[in-house]
Amino acid sequence: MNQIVTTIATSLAHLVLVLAIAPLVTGVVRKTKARFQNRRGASVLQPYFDLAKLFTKEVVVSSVASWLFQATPYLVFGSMLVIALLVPTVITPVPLHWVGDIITVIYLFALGRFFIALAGLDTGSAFGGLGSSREMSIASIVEPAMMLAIFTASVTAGSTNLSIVVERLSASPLAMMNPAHLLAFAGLFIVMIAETGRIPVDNPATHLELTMIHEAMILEYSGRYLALIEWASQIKLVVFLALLSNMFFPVGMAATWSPWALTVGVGAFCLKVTVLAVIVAVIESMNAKLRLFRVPELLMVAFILSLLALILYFIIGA
Amino acid sequence: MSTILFSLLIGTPITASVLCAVFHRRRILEVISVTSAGVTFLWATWLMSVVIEHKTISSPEGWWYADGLSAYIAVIVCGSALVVALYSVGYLRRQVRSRNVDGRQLWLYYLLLNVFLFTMMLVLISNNLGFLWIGTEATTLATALLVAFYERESSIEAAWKYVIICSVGIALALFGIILTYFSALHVVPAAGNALNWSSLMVVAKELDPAVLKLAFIFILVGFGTKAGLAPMHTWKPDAYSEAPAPISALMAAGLVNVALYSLMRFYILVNAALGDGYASTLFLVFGLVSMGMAVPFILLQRSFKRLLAYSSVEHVGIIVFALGIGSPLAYFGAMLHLLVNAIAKVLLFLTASNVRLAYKSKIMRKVSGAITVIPVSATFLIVGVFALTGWPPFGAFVSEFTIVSAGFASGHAVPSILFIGFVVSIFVGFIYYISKMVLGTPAARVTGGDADTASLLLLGVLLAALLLLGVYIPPPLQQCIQNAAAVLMG
Amino acid sequence: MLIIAGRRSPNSQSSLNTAGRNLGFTLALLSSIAGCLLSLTILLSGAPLHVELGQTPLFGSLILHVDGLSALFLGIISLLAVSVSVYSLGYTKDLSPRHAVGTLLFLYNGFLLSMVGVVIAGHAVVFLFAWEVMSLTTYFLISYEHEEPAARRAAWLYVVMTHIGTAFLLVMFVTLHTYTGSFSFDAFKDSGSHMPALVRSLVFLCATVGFGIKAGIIPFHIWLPEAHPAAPSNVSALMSGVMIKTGIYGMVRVFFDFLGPDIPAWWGVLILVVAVSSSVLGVLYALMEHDLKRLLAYHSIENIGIILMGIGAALLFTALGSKPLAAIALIAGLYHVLNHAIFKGLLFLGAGSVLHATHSRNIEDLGGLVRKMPWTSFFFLIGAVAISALPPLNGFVSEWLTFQALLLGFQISDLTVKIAVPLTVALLALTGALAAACFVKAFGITFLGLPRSVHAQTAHESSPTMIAAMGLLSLLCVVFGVAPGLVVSVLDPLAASLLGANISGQIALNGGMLAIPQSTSTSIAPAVLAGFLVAITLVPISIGFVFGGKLRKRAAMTWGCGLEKLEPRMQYTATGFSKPIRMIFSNIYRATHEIEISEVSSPYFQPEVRYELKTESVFLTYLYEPVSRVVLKSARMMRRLQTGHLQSYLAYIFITLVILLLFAR
Amino acid sequence: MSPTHIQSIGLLIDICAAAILVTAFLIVSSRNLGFYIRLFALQSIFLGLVALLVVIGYGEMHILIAAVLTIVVKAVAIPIVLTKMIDRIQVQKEVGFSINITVSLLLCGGMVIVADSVAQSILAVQEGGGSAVSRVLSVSIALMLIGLFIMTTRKKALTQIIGLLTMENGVFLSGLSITYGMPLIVEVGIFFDILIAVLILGVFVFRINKTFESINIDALRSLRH
Repeated sequence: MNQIVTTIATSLAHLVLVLAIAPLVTGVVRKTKARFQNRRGASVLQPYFDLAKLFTKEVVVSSVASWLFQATPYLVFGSMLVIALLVPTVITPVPLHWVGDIITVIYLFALGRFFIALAGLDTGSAFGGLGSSREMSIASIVEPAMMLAIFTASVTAGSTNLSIVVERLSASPLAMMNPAHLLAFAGLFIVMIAETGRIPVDNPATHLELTMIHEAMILEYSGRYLALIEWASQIKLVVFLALLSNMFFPVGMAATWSPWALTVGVGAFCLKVTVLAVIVAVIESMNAKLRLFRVPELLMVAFILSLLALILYFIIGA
Repeated sequence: MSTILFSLLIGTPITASVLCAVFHRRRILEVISVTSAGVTFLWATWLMSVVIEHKTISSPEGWWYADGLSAYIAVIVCGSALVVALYSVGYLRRQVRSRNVDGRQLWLYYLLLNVFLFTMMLVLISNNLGFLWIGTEATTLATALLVAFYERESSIEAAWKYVIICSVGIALALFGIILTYFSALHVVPAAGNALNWSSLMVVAKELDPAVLKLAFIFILVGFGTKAGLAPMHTWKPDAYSEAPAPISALMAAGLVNVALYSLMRFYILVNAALGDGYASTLFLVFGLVSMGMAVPFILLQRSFKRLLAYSSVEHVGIIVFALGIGSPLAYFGAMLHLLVNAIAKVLLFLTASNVRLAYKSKIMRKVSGAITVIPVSATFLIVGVFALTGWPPFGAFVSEFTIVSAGFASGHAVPSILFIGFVVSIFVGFIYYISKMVLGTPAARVTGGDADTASLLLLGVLLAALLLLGVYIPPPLQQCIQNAAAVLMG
Repeated sequence: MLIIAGRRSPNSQSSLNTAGRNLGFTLALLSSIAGCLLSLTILLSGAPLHVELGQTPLFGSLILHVDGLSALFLGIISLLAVSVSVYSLGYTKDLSPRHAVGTLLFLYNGFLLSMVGVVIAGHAVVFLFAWEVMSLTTYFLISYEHEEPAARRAAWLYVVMTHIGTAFLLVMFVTLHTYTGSFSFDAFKDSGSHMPALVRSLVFLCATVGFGIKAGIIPFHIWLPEAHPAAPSNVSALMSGVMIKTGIYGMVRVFFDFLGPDIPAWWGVLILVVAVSSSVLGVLYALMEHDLKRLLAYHSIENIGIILMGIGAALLFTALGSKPLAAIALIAGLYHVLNHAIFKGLLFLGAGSVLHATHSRNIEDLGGLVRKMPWTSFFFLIGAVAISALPPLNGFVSEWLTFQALLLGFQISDLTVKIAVPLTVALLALTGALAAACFVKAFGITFLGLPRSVHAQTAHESSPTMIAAMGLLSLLCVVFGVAPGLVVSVLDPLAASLLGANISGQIALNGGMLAIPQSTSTSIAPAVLAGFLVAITLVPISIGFVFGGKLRKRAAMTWGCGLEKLEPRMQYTATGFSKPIRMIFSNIYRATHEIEISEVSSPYFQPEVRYELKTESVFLTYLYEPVSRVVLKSARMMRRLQTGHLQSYLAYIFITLVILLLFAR
Repeated sequence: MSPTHIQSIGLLIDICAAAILVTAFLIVSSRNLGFYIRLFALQSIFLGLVALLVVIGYGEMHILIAAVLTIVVKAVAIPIVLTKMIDRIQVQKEVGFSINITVSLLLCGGMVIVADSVAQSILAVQEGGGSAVSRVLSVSIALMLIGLFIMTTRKKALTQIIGLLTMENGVFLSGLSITYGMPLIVEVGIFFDILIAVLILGVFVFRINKTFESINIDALRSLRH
């Protein structure tokens, strides 16, 4: 009986951690971008205040939209939380690792994307349709690339269970250096940029219909719904960074539940996430947004990279 | 007892034709023809039961002879003649009502119908090969005027071609018979019965092989022309499309079987004499050639009666192919296919005539949406086409499946695959045209209605028979087929 | 034998007597329930049912033999038949009186009986019998509304293709007969060993082509997108739900049951290649379709591809000797057969209700149906989520199993596996993503936004029986998604019996959790996952209350770029939606556009612009049309033989005689 | 019958057979329809003579009736019917050809050679090189082939009847040569059939003439494919 209680407690703690950190990471990214545009930029905590403000505001719902429009925010947020539960951030043996594995995580992302796209179409505005169509076509290449990249890592560990993979890789960090893993990391990095809607693929900060993909779908949302969706995309960014860091550089993760190992784990996690966030921000400010029909070529590069990684791994048989 | 039976078998149709010659009123002509066909059918079934008891019966002086094979084909021929006679009554009344046919033509029709039945019976029960030839020639002459019944330009042309080609074929067959007679002359002492099939069978081993091979070539070309085997089939599409529908049905179901019967008689003789290598390869080749020749003409065709004629060429090819394989299973398949083909041909020719009467045209482009105009005949037509092309619930599938498995079992794998290829491509052609005719919306105003309920009932019975044969072969019928196949084994 | 009772239906031509129609469909309902019970008893008890139909002179005794595999397929057929029969009660109520409902009933029941016959046949002749009767009844069902030329052409194309397929099956069964001496399936069992290798490969190829045509794999798929939309919706649900599965049943029966254990590796590779091309091309063509039922038909091709990935992998792994892997692959394939039958049936029934309500299949002029047909759109959404393999539902579980089976392929060190498996995994992932995109388009454009035409505005909710049927199927989607343990525990002994080795227990099923011991505790617990998804959504609601208090909502018009009223024409269209994907995969589509701008006298008037897009169907133009052109040209050449001259006919006889005299001496 | 007697009978038979072959060649080479019928009558007379010689030479009494029938039916009755037909339908005598005469004559020569080789292979079987009359077999096969050739190349309906009758004569001659004629009833039956065939063909010629205004076979080409 207490075994169940502990798993619930630990997973709740895990959840709170991710929820808390998510806006902070987005704040860090925006701060670095501002710095690059040599302006001071809002404080790192600004996303928290935005969310709080949005929660109190009144929700405006389009008369055209159906029940789907109002259910999507909750569903998207929920699926992001479930992903957060499954992805190891601080501690390797994630309490609920037996519930789902990598493929579940990827398809949960797809579930979220599916409903946001439908919500975009639901309002009947041209922008929603524009966003959904671009989102789904980009996803149709991103998803396989993501799968292949992660499969390379999981195949080395012999199972697709995330905790097992991270455990095996952390046990032998040197194994990380073979070419297959580097290719997979590069592929996954491009996938991360596309998936979370960062600059080279999609511009998160704009409302100009030519460039926005993710923003177009949630154009009609306001108030609490907008807050939930914003927060969900922030969690998504954190989860992706966690995946990137833990799957390929699992150094410093806590192996046991001892308080000391936990603090080291949290510290290492925060460090890695901030470093990656800064890298993302640097890339974002250095590149201009790609033309929409150049994006598939970039994504095709990611797909080929991950496919090569998998085949390379199979041929060389590391 | 055998003489009575034989004389009855020939006597009934000949007396009926004499009576028809005398009386000219329609009512009487109809009654005579139907009763004569019915009674002859009765004698045929009686002959069959007699043959089942003691294998073969022949008349004392040796003129007439009947065994499992001839009795089986006699029953099929008389059966189809009865159905055709019954249908002709309704058909001709309708023609008379729409003033296509006058009194004289009606009289000529019934007279020649009975003569035709008489000549077919003559062939089936004659032991003497000369009589066999005379009967076959007589069938050509009897049907010649029937083919030219409507006195249109095209039917005269068809009749002329029919008579000329068949007479040439039959003349070659006569030379073949003379050669067989010659090969038997130095063996059979009494000149009289050297031509009797039964005596020839007894002495088959000592017949001279070289002359017999030559004779079989002439017989194959001669009776092949009569049966409509390919390269000699050219008269069949013209004759079947121009003759009145009941007559082309009787030709497709009766005359083809009679011609095949003569081919089988010589096939058994040659197999007994030479061992079955020689004749069966010839049959295999001609069977496949006939099926192959039918394919292009069915894929691209304008008139649906010619479509059915080419299907008859194909089915003759199937039966000859099955005979060519030579194993007992193949013979059973061939005999079953004989029966199924006869029923299917009669059914489809008569349904096609209903369509022709309703739409007043043979050209398939003009016929569409028949399912709404003449629903019952249209359903018979499309379901009948599935039956004809060998789809399972119907009998043709069982016989074709037997033939193919016999072909594979006896090592003819590649020809059997060709066989399946031809059957499938013919189905493609058939269903393309028939679905265009039956489905869709009817073109301009179509006045002609469907045939009277009696004929439709008749067609329904035929379709039910086909369905029954596909699902379950009743034991007595199975016994007859086994008998016929045993005779084929020689 | 209740099934045969179901077959006896009132063939009353009068289309008005609702009693006759209800009786007919309820009989079909009862017989399919009986079918389900029969299959369950056999599956659970494991004892095959053996029935002797009777002795025939030619083919020995006709046998009906229902073992595990046929019981599974019998169950699937009956399951879908139950819901479709309920659906048909409502669907056929106001079919136009011109079509006699009596014939529809007669054909419908015949179709059901023949499909059941195919699956429970234990004898080659009975199998072919049921197989062809199935094609026959489907032919008449497709040409049921035979007014439109498209339906006639589809019916013709269908019946020709299946008949060619049956020709291959005939060759296969007769070759098996020549090597085993009898027609019964028991004699065929493991008959692969005493056949020479060449003949065995020939039998394999005939089976692949014969069953492939019925299953609609890529090179032979052209009849499928024509035939399914033409048939009435309840029948097309059955056709694409279960009829194409009889092809899969045939393949599994011949590959694993008949052709025995030692299988060459190239078989598996061939099936994998076919599977991959079917799934990718199937989904790509589906993306370009704007006719709802054609879109679903193309998706059937895609899902058949996914099933064949499982079966192909199973073949490859048995050839390379690792039985447990093959078992997992086979279970994945068979599980996807069940799932596809359910959600494809559901989607087709949904499409049928949409067609029934709006009399238009083109999604370009639908839209906004979610308010007019709430229940249908909800069930269609569940079907869409299931087919895109999204987590809580059944599509996800079977695709997860297929992924696991393929990924375990790395344990085998054979080179072909090393190349085949990663490519298959990549393309399966691509298919999954594209399927999700396609169904966002299908659901979004059809049901969401503003109605684009009068039809859509005047749509009305379908009748209760139709909704009940769809409800039942969506419930099944959820149940098989959440509790895969039920299905896998049934499939496991079945895979064990087929693959010879006892590999039961490969998939540990502790507490609704699917674990694959092969790869150290990889597992998913769909039940818990679904529970989490529902429970977790409470968290945002509570957070919302905590931070923002009671939710205050206000309705307002969607932002129409400043125009005062949002026009339906301003919405995204299906063509627009799929344009980016068309750009990405342009070399596969080779799309051609035609834009006509009408001449306008003065610049003040708006010229009328007509935009027409056509994607080239590659197989039709480069494979089927050339073949038919060659055949017809040679036929036209041969036809000239019948010249009409009497002289030439006599010359033919003369030449035949001379040739015979020369050669046959 | 003394052997020398048989010798002379054999000689006479050879002469008649040669005469028959000559008439056949004349038919092939001539253009005039009326001339065809007279040549056919001549041919049938020679055929009757051969039958009579066989009766005298080999004492096969049943052939006598066949010989008489040949002369009566084929030499007299049929030519009368055919000439009456020509007068009734005023067909112009000219006969259209599809191959010119020289080529057809060459072909007929070739056919005689082929017929001879076939006859030898048949007769080789018989011990003692066969009787005098069996040498006639090659002539009869040649007659058959020429008859078929006439039907294939001539364009007039009447010439086709004559071609058919020449073929029948060839078959009858072959019957005579190798089997001394068929049993009586069969011979009578064959004659009866041929007679009816000619009558029916005559009826058809009248109908063709009535509907097509000419008896040229080229008009009969509407039924194709």
